[in-house]
Amino acid sequence: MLDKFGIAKRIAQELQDGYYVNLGIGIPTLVANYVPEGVEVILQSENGLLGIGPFPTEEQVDADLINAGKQTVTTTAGSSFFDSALSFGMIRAGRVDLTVLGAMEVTDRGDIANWKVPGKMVKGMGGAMDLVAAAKNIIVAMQHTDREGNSKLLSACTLPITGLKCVRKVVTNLGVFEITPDGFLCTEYAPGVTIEQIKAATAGRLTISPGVREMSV
Amino acid sequence: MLDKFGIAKRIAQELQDGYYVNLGIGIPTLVANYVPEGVEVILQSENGLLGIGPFPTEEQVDADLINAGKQTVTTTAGSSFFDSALSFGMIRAGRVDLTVLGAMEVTDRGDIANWKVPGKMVKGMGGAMDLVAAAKNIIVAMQHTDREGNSKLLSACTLPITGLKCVRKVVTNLGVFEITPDGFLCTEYAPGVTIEQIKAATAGRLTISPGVREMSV
Amino acid sequence: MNKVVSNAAEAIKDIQNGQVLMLGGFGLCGIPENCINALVKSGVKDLTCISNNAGVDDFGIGLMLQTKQVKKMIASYVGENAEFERQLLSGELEVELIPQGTLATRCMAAGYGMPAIFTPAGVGTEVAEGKEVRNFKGKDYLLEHAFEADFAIVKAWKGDTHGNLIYKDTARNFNPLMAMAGKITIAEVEELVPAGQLDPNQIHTPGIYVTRIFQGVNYEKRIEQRTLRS
Amino acid sequence: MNKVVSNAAEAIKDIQNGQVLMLGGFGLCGIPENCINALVKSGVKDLTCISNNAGVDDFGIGLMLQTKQVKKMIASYVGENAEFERQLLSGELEVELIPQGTLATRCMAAGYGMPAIFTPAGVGTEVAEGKEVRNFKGKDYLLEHAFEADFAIVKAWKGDTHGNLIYKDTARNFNPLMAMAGKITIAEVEELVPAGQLDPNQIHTPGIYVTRIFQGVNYEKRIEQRTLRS
Repeated sequence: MLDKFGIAKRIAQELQDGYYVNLGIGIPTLVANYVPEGVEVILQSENGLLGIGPFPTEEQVDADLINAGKQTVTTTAGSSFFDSALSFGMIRAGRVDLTVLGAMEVTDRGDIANWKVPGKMVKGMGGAMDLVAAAKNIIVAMQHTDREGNSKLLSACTLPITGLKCVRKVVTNLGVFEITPDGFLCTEYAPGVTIEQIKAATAGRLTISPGVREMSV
Repeated sequence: MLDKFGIAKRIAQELQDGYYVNLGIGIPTLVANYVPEGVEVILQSENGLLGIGPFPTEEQVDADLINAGKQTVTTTAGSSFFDSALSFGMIRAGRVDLTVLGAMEVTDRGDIANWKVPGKMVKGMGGAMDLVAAAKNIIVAMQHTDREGNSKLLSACTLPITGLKCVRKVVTNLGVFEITPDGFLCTEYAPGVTIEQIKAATAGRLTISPGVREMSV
Repeated sequence: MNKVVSNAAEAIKDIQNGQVLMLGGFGLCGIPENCINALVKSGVKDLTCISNNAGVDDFGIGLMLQTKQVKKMIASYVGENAEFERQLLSGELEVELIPQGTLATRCMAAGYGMPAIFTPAGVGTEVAEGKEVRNFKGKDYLLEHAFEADFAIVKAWKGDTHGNLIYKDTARNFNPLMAMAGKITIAEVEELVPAGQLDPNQIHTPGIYVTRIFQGVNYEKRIEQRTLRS
Repeated sequence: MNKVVSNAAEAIKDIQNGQVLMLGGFGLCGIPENCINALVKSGVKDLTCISNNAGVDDFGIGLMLQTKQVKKMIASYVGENAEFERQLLSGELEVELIPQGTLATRCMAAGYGMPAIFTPAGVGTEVAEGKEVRNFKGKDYLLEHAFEADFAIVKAWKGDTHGNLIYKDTARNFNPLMAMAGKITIAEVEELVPAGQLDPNQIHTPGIYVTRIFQGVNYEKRIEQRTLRS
């Protein structure tokens, strides 16, 4: 079974040289720590930055330079700043190659819920609805089940929808799942996890790929 | 009767301090030469410049700095460059205070035809249709009649329309005409021109303002 | 050409109760600190505020919530703000949540004279309720209307006496979009220079969009998440 | 990250007969001279060209008209170009004239992922024929669709190896809009520098939109109307 770092490591294998990537808050952010050798990716921050660098040193801290999580950051060589309309414009136009998001629920058709829990204080969707509606390649990074052990891979969302039919792949602590016309297709299982465990923990339609293999992380 | 310089001089009286102004090719361009004392206007060039300055000296000529008539120009202090979408965006959003255009025909409802003559080579509308559809204050500068003596102030355009109900005022060699629900309202006549001359030369609905007076240019 | 005013109080003095304001900034980054403070002092109330966020309890728009000057908040993310939550639950404050890209693009639409835009954001969600859905080439989009705001209040890094603005880094965010979108646009800048001193090739907001400009004072520029390299 | 190509011939080598190209520039100002010359040499034909103008007889897109490589021209103003007129009258060349602001905004729409925009330009004119008219708040607008272009070919002043671009003065015009709008975007620049040398706060076109970039040579920058102070 993977921890959150393992999930991030596995997703990092999806990165290709020259990719423009938007990483959501939480596990997705960790993906930046595992960019493969020889691969250069450019991170997009939807508040208006291409080329997010590492966190700053004490001397570099600049209140005018933050990421979408409102954390102080730096820039990399070749970075650029722009306004929020252009930022979401490039997302909407499919120019971002890969978007990695957390989620509370994903369905076997690729629907996603990740912005609101009824009865809890609503904080807002921020850029989540724009990202899921427009990004051309969305991978969800999340735990396979919630704290009560309920599957988060469902046939229909129980929580308010963020976007429909948009997720392409889900990487959980148990495995890798592509969204196909037949529902979730398990292509990899995490080390130490059995297919039976995955079947038991998945509520949506699930197919096991004939070529399923143990994840290499 | 006014010559083209007189028409430009009269239109220049419409300029107010702080106005952003778009001047079309021909007589409208001449308006820039008669900006009243103490009035500062900023000229917009729809190819992407606010703050058109005078023509350059030999040393200043720069192929990258032209106006919408493709003439080499300079900039004034406080100028800015931008792309063509923003240029027409600010026009469309009504941020340009005054637009001065030439025309082949204007109707008593404010329709204008100025881009195409059937049977002649069509060169295109350029920015004319955008300007007339969106500018909030359009003054037409033109001769009252064509070379054959036919009125250019009509009840309906005979030439292909550039825009409907958009012209607010017409300044011709014979006088000043506001577009009102009753058609052309003559508020001023040019020096040496009689009301009878104006009536004879105007085909559209025409009213003479009770306060009509001789133009002071 | 007389856009320069002496300070925030003068810049905002004709803002009336019940008007619609746009306020630039993302989180606490690039917010018009001086104007927010002046609005708090002015006591103007029943405002509708369009801003990506609502500040924190004791900074940014949060200050205007403390004084109950805001009737309605239109935002994409309202974050951690206890007073905001209290007013929302008690029904004192009305809130409309809008996807961030839609919020930005509805500002841009106003600045470009476009009455409405199409975006896929929110299709199939509660954001789509009551909205027109239209399919282009197999994909559904929502019709979203341009904002109309009485005032846009923005913060820039440098500005000149003609109202030309340059923003710094990610403090740009919504500022240039809102600067284009207000019926009246007020810009506060860290450094105000005479027209002619800024490179015309590097202006982010042309002065035509800016009605009033002043040099702000005492910028705190509070940081929400001070994250350092380990 | 490998966007840099050695020259125009390499940059345009996969452009196929019958494809749709956007070409930046206003008049002869800011046109991609190197790529146009390479296209002429390549002999690729039946092209649809979207560009504000069509050059003059012996410069700019006019060169591609001489060689009859252009099947259709989409422009706002085709100016003085005898060969253009001859081909148009003989039926060899198809022409679609579009208001300049509509042309610009349809490029922008593509770059922003917006399938269509509304503009009042052309309402009540022959441009409106066959188009959807929609009234917003008492004013009529035409629905105009985003362009789809196989290639956008633009000219910038400075660029870096990540594809970030800065334009100079009014040579900006349509270039940044088209740079955002092509399925593949080719940028030629007067000066190509390593990533990190351009100020990130002053980039006009972020590199994400640029597929290929190269440093152009021998820019003629012909002037159409050389007007001097008297």
